[in-house]
Amino acid sequence: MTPEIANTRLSDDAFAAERRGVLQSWPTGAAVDFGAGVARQQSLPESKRFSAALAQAHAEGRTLLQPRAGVALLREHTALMNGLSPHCDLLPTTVDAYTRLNRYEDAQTGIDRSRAVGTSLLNGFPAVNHGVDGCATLVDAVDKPIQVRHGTPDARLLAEITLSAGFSSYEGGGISYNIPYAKTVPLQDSIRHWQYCDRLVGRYEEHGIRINREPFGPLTGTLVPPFVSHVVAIVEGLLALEQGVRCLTLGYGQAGNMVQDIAAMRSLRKLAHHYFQDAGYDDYALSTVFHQWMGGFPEDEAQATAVICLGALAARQARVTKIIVKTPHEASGVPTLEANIAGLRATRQMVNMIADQARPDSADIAEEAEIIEAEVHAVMRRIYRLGRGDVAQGIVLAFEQGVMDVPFAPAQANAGSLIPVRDNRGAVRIFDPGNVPLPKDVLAFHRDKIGERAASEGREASFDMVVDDVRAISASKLIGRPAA
Amino acid sequence: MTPEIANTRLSDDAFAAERRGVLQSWPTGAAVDFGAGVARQQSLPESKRFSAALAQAHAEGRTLLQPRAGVALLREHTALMNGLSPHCDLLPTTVDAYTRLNRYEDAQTGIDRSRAVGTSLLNGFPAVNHGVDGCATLVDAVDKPIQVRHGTPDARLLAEITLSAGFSSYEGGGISYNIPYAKTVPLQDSIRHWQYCDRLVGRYEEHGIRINREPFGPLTGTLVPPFVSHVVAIVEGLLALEQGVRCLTLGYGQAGNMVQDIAAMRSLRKLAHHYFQDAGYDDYALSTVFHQWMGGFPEDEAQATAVICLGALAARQARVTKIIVKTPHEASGVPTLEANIAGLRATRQMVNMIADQARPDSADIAEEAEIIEAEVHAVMRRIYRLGRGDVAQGIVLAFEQGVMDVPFAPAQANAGSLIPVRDNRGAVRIFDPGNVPLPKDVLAFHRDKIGERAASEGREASFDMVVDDVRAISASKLIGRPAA
Amino acid sequence: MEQGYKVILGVIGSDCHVVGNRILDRALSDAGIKVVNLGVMVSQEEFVTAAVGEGADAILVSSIYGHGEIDCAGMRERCEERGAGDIVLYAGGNLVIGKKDWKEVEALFLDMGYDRVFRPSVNLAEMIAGLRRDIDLRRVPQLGHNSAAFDTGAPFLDAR
Amino acid sequence: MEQGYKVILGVIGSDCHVVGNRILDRALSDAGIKVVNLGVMVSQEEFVTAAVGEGADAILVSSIYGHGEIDCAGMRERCEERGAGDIVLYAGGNLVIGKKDWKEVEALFLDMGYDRVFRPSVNLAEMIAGLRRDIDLRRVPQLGHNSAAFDTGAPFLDAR
Ligand code: B12
Ligand code: B12
Repeated sequence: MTPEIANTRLSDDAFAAERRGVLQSWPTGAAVDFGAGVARQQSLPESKRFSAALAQAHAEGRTLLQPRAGVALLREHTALMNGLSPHCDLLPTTVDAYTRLNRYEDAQTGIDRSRAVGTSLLNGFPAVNHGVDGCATLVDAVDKPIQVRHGTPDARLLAEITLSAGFSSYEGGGISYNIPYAKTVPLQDSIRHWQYCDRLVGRYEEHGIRINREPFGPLTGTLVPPFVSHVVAIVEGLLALEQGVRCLTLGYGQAGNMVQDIAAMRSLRKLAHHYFQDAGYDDYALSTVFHQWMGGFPEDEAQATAVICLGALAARQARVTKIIVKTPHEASGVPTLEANIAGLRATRQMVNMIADQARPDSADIAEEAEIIEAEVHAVMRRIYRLGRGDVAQGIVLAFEQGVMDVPFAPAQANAGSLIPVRDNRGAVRIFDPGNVPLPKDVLAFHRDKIGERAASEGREASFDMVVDDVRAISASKLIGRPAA
Repeated sequence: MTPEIANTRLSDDAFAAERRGVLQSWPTGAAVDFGAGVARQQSLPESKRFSAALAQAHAEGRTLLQPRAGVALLREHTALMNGLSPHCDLLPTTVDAYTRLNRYEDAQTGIDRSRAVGTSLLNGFPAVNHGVDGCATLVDAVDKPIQVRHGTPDARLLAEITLSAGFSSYEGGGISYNIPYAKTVPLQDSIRHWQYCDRLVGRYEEHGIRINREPFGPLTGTLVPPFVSHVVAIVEGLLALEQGVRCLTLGYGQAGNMVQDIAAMRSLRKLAHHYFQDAGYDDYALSTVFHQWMGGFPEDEAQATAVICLGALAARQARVTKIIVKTPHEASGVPTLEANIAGLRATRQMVNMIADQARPDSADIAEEAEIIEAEVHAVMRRIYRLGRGDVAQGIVLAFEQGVMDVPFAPAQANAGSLIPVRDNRGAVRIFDPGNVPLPKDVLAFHRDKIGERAASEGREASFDMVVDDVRAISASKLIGRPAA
Repeated sequence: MEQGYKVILGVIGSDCHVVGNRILDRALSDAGIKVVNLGVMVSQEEFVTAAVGEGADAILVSSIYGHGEIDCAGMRERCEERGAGDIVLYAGGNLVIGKKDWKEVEALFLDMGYDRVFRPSVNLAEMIAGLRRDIDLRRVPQLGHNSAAFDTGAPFLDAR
Repeated sequence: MEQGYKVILGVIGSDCHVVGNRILDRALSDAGIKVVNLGVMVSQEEFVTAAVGEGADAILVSSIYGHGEIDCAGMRERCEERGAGDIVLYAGGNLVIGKKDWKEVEALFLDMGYDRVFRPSVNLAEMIAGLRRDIDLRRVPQLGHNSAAFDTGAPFLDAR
């Protein structure tokens, strides 16, 4: 069945009609006014514009740092942002998990109970409940560009509220904020809802306001082969460009093998330009973001800091524009301000120490990049074929048929047949491609690499090996070898 | 004037005569008995033999971790060792600074006052004062190989006591424990005293007891060009081999630029084998040790951990046998057990994560290794010429004439005319060679590299730049750039 | 005597973290325990309905994302309402917001009526051994032949 | 009015750490202060003899290696014995063993008779400005025209 979706720009009428419903879906929507939002964005100083910070860093070859952080109450959240600000370049506002699922009443319960007990009981900042005024107060109170970071399949109201309050960057996408974050949301619904968000950003762009958009790169953060997240990033980029977005940051979550991670960042830039330009776009700004290790962390804070440092190193060696920074509390829970600062300081120190050092280059990196490119091309080709040229239709069908498949994803829209495992050097390889149409030689390459590991461990590759890999970093290893 | 020293094996008679004086120099010397020492060493289980642990790690391609630690009192020191043991592979016993200068009475004051106030007022373990019995109690109480780490120009009595108590590795050397650690000790004296120590180790070796010997690689830890520490390591290796030492670990202190650090470790192994075999030795075991950053640390613990992690990474990438691990307290003071464990855990995590990853190799690394080799050959050639074939005489004359020259050394025996500075990528270069006879093309290479940096910073290279470099890591940078 | 063990497994609330759930499923199944895995984003209602419908011996609730304190409260009461007040009830994961003192977290969830509470670093093999014993004990509540093993609380179930 | 400043600089005891000493020498000299640098491993006797012999305005004692508590005690008394009881006496570095509470360390050394005590992270430019003022104050002890700047102790001299 052909999905009811197409990669075409939403018409002004359709958008307007939809908009009314969105703004009525929760009381705080009433305060949103597009003209006022534009005026407010115009009034922001350059120092609070995300796109400007990214452009400058890109031009100067610098790498910016951004933490994750969000708490339930406005005052506490503002204090948190201002505590982080001296240690980072870009501010986040991580949104709580109820808001992500549009459960604003539960979010309200969380706010109320947090007020009562005097500590945040929410895992993020419930921006919709705080409304335009609350968010604007926040934006006014901070001194750096600030972004909405979440995981929301239907993020339309959140976008309306936060952008009109002066946030200048918006994370997410119809695939990357569904597959890893949702269970039963149909993919075409989340894509359609994100077309709305992108169109909203496009409208700001048309009014001279550049809002940065960042598809969520790491997906499930767990043994995601680079080509998988690259395809998502490229497709979400294409969808965003079509709606008028012009400032994109594409992301990737550290896989742990440095050669593969550097190759991944290199190929991501190249592939994105390739597909964007093929689709006829040439007036966009592209930057990159590297997420420090997104899988399970070690509980010990010193060990966690080492994981953070390896990420900082790979990111800087790959010359990314931005790093999303983890904290030594990662394995335990939402970090304190202090833990967040520790992560930022360690990252800054590492980045600074290697900032001017030679950018690694080697035959391994080139080979790895070629593999990734071959994989992405194979899958993109099939997506376009499935969608008969329409990437929105294509991606929905691709997920339906397991042509695209994200490991360890909770979404029913995802097949879950692709099985990754590490090779003998720790690179993420394809143990079972499921239905993903990877070229034969590429699959043979993966098989050989996995074979090397199996031989060196004296055991067959199997799902046990995968489980060992998932738990390895927490157990102080990259590769889940059998106990010696 | 020809120095009264020669690289020849001490005769048994001369050794015996000297020995009487050494053992009488402080009351605890009386308890030393060589036969008893051999018997005790023989009784040690394999698991406490340093040489065995190194040989096994070398064979398996593993990298061992060793902390630094020492406190005034025996019971506290034993507890410290047992606290560290689960987190490391090799134990240290860092000796206090009074003992290093043979000021055993001051050490005794330190012990007594430490007892009185209930906390260590000494910066290490006063092994001579604790005597053979005290040290033997310690060795018995621990479960890993244990080494004496110090900085003692005349370490003869310390060696007699600790080796006869069961320590199975002994750090130091006549150059590396004089130039960075002393002020007025003539170089030929310290070399002569270390010939004694090496001869003592040689005698154990002849009795079937292999004691590991480790020249102190990092010297002053401050902008030391690799060739400088390599020459010292090679010369001390040659001096030790001549006295019968057969198990050597040569060291190097992280300079901060990864290409240079990896090249340094690679060339160190190669050069050592070259000179040792040229001198007719082929029956020795050689391993390597990498010291995490030995210069001033950042005060912040997260930043310090990042410095530690960069060292761990470079060390493992260079496939060294052993890493000497720093702690997040480095900038502040002698670390607590907890801080030491944190350093070890971070290091272990980093080493484990990259253990199986590809060993970096590149044209840069090869070029850097070639430069280092050319430098070492040029200086070694001159040393041999000055000593008319005798490396002991040669090195004394070389220091006298500034042919060998260690940056930032306190010793009057050192010229201090060589001035290092970082280049635009952070590698340590020669700004002024002083009297060190480096080849013209090598000097031109350094000049060009420094020129690149000067141009990029828009200032002339000068001692100010050097000062900026010295303080850079503490200020979160590798290179001391002018404030932007 | 040879009786099977059947458990309901799931991640409660709006929580999407599925990796631990998959690993728990695998570990329990490998140990011969029958697992009814409800996956992520499971409501209390769904847990209890499944438990009653399947006649399960235990419910293993995961909460990873931090809202456990809100999402997990009232579960025991809901079981009681549905006549399963006696079922073995476990909770585990990153149960509250932030890095909190474990003793407090454990007390909070024991108070809510969970029989045992687990941190992320739990040793699964030991947890499963304990689970069997807990289920056995409920089956023959009078016997209590090896109840001594449980007198001291659950620290041995935890890796740290 | 234009009077020079002359200080004795050195690292006390058995301490070999010379890097900070070289940097202090450079910073003081660059600021136009005459430095008599005794280098490392300087005894109290050597410090005081040099101060008296050179007619110095201040002694700047470094202790980096941790034995400062033992090595630095009694320095003020020794100055007094030699008729220089009034000299400006500074101490700085990693003054004690381990990472200790700074307030305690500072109090310990102020008690010993040091006028100011500095941690490694001291801002040298500010320290030098303060040094000039301290010397000026000793020179015209009655005047005290800008002594207010010193009422609050020395925290402003410290980078942290
Ligand atoms: C991967 C990951 C993600 C992925 C999840 C992908 C997916 N769909 O599974 C993504 C990126 C999507 C994600 C999103 C979010 N995450 Co998240 N995530 C993680 C991370 C890094 C690893 C989790 C993991 O997979 N671990 C590996 C598995 C094997 O371990 P496990 O989950 O702990 O499960 C084991 C044990 O806990 C135990 N166990 C679990 N349940 C039970 C139950 C019983 C009965 C027993 C006996 C044992 C048991 O056994 C399991 C198997 O060994 C953790 C931090 C960490 N642990 O390092 C944060 C973490 C869990 N996330 C967190 C948060 C807050 C979120 C978000 C809300 C975003 C945000 N605000 O930062 C969203 C969630 C939105 C939502 N609706 O749920 C927080 C939770 C904070 C807290 N509790 O205080 C954590 C701890 C990070 C942090 N320190 O802030 N996350
Ligand atoms: C390099 C170094 C060495 C080199 C020294 C080479 C040399 N000859 O100079 C070597 C390897 C030889 C060495 C040896 C030892 N070291 Co060491 N070393 C260091 C290290 C890493 C850096 C020191 C440095 O050069 N810093 C850079 C300079 C610019 O900074 P600075 O020395 O702090 O000086 C500045 C300030 O302190 C201040 N300042 C200093 N004095 C004064 C005085 C006044 C009046 C003022 C205003 C300011 C001021 O201004 C200076 C310039 O900015 C430090 C740790 C660190 N800081 O990271 C440990 C450290 C100083 N060493 C230490 C120790 C204990 C030793 C040893 C005893 C070995 C051991 N047990 O570990 C031996 C010393 C033997 C001896 N006889 O002294 C300890 C001291 C512990 C303590 N106080 O609790 C430290 C802190 C490491 C640690 N955390 O354990 N060391």
